[in-house]
Amino acid sequence: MADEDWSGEERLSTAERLSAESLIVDVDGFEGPLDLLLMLSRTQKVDLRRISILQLADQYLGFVERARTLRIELAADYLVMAAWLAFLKSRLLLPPDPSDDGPSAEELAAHLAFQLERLQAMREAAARLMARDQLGRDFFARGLPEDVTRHRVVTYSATLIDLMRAYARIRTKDEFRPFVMDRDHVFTMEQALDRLRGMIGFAGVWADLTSFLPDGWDINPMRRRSSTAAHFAAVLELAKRGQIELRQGETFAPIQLRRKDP
Amino acid sequence: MSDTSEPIERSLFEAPPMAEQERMVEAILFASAEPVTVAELAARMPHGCDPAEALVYLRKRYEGRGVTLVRVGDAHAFRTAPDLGHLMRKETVEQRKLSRAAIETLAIVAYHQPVTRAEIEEIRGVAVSRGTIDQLLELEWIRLGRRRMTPGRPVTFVVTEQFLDHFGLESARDLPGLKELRAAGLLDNRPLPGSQQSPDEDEESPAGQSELFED
Amino acid sequence: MSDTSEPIERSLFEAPPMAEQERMVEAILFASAEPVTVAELAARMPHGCDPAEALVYLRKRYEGRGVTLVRVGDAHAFRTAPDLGHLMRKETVEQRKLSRAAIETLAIVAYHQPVTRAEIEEIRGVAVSRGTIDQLLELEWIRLGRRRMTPGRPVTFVVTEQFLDHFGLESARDLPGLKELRAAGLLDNRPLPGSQQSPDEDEESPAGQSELFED
Repeated sequence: MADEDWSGEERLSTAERLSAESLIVDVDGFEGPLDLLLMLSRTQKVDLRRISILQLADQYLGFVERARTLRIELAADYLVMAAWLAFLKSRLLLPPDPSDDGPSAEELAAHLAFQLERLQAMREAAARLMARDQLGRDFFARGLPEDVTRHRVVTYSATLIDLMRAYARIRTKDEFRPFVMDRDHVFTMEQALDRLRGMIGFAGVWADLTSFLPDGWDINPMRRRSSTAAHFAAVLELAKRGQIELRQGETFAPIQLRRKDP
Repeated sequence: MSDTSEPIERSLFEAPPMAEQERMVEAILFASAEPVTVAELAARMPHGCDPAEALVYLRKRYEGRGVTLVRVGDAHAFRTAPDLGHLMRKETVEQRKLSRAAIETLAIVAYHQPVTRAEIEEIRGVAVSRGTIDQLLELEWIRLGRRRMTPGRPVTFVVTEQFLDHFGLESARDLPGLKELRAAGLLDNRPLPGSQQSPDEDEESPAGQSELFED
Repeated sequence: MSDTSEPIERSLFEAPPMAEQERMVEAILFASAEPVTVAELAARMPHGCDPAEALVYLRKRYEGRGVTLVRVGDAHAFRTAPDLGHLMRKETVEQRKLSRAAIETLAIVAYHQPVTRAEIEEIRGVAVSRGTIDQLLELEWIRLGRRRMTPGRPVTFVVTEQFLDHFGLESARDLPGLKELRAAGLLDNRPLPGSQQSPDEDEESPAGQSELFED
C-alpha cells in the first residue's frame, strides 16, 4: 500500500504523456503516414499492388501541405514519410542514374506496396482478434474462487514494471544534481598569478612561458590548454603592472619572459 | 529424500480410482479463477494420480454445458460458454478501452512474436508511443522475450498466458488467420531494398529507419 | 453480444427448453461472485424460464461430483464437495508489495550481478539494511554468488531462477537497458542539460552492462 504513493506519481505522468500524444493522433482519425496511405489507397479503390505510387505520393504530399497549415505538430510525424515519398517520386520521374547503386524506384515502390499490404493485414488481424469472445465480456471465470484454508502465507510481489522503474529511478538520481561546472581540468588565472608571483623573482634571463607551467598540467590536453591560457593571461597582467617583460620572435613562436629590473 | 519414501507410500495407498481423480481435478479447477497447470494439479493431488488423463474425461463431461473446460497454454480452466455471455452482463467488468495503437501493437506482437520495438514500428510505419507498450505490459498481455542476437541486442516482446486466456486461445498457434498470413508472406520481415549491401547493418536498418520517426 | 435481441424474440414464442435453462443457471451461478437467488436468476434469464426447476435438475447433475450445488439462505451457489476440502489446502496467500528499499536492491542485483553489498550501497547512495537482503534471500529471488577476489573476499549476490520465473524473464540479460527504459517511458525524468552527455554515453553500451553478467 505504501508503494502506491511513489508509483502514483509516475502513473500520473504516464497518463499525461498519453493525453499529450493523443493530441497528435486524433487529427481526422489519422494516425501516421502509412495509415494515411492506406486510406488514400482505399479511396483509389484499387489493388494496393497496382496503385499508382506516383499519384499516391502527390496526394500524400498535398495532404501534408494542408495538414501543416492546420497543425504544426502533425507535420513532424508525417514529414519523414513525405520526404521519402518526394524522393521516390523524383526517382519515378527521372531516368535511372547508372552510377547509382541504391535501390531502384521500382524496388522502393514494391517495398512500399508490401509494407502497406502487411499493415493492412495486421489491421485486419487486430480486428479479428478484438472480435473474439473475450474473458470478462463474453465468457467468465469463476466469480467466487475458493481459497479455502486459513493457513496464511504472506508473499511479496513486485512486477517487472516496478523493478524497471526502481532501477530507472536509481540510475537517474545522479542526473539531477544541480548544474555545476566540472572544474577538474581548469586552472584559473588567479591561481596562475599566485604561482608566477613567487617564481618571477628567479626569472632573471629570458625563459619560455611553457617552462612555468605546473607539473602534471602538460600531459592531458585539456589541462595543458587550460593552464597555458591561465598563465598567458597572468603574464599579460604582470607585464601590465610592469613587473615583467615579454617577447615573441614571430607569430606562433614561443613567448618568453623575464623579470623587469627596476 | 521424499523420493525414497515414495515407493513405500505407493504400495501402502494406491492412487485413487480415475472417477475420483476426475472429481479432484474438477474441484481444484472450479475453485480457481486462474488456469491451473497439470503440474500444479499433480502437486495438489495424492501420489500416483494422473491429472492429464482425468482432464480428458472431465473435458468430455462438460462438453456443451453452461460451463466448459478450456485449455490455456499449459494450463486448464473452467469458463462459461461464450454463447451465454449475454446472461452475464451484470458480471462484466468495465474494461479499459485500448487505443487503436495499442490494439495494433498487440496484434503485431501476437502474430510476429518475438518482435522488437523497431520491428513493430517498421510494420506500423510510425513510432510506437511510449505509453502503448507500457499499457500492454501492465495489462500483462505482453512480456519481455529473449533479447535478439543482433547488434544492440534489442529486447523482444511476446504474448503471455493471460493474453491467451483473455482471448480464449489454446496457444499462440491458434491465432485467427495465422496460417494464411504466413502463407501470403505477410509475416515476413522484409528489409527495405538497398539496405542489403551491408549485411552487418542489415539488422539495424529497420531500427535506424524508425528512429527517424521518433520525436 | 449480438444475442441481446434473443431473449425478446424468444419471449414472444416460448421459454427455452429445460436443458438450455439448466445451462444458463449453471453459467450464472459459476460466474457470480455471490450466491444467487431464484428471483435474480429469473430476472436475468429469458421470459418464461423456470429457474427453480432448472436448479433441481442442476443439483441432481452435480450430486457426487467434485463440486456441489448448495443452498445458502435464499440463494444458491457452487461449492467444493466437503470431502475434497483437503485439496484446497492451497494456502490463502496474502500479497504484499515489496518495500522501496527491497525493490531497489533487487533491481541493482538484477542489473549488476554479481554484486557485493558495498556496491549496492554505493549505487543506491544509502545503506542497505540487513533485513532487506535477508528478505530477498528468503523470497529466493537472490542468492549468494561467488566471493569477490578482492581484499576481504566479500560475498556477492546474484538473482535466482525463481526471480526470472516471477518476473517472466528468460534470463537476466533480457532486462531492458536504460535507453530502452527511457524509450518505454519508464524514465520520465529528463536529465538537466549539461549532465546529459555522459549518462547517455553510459546507456549506449548495453554490452558493457551485460558484461557484468558474465561469470
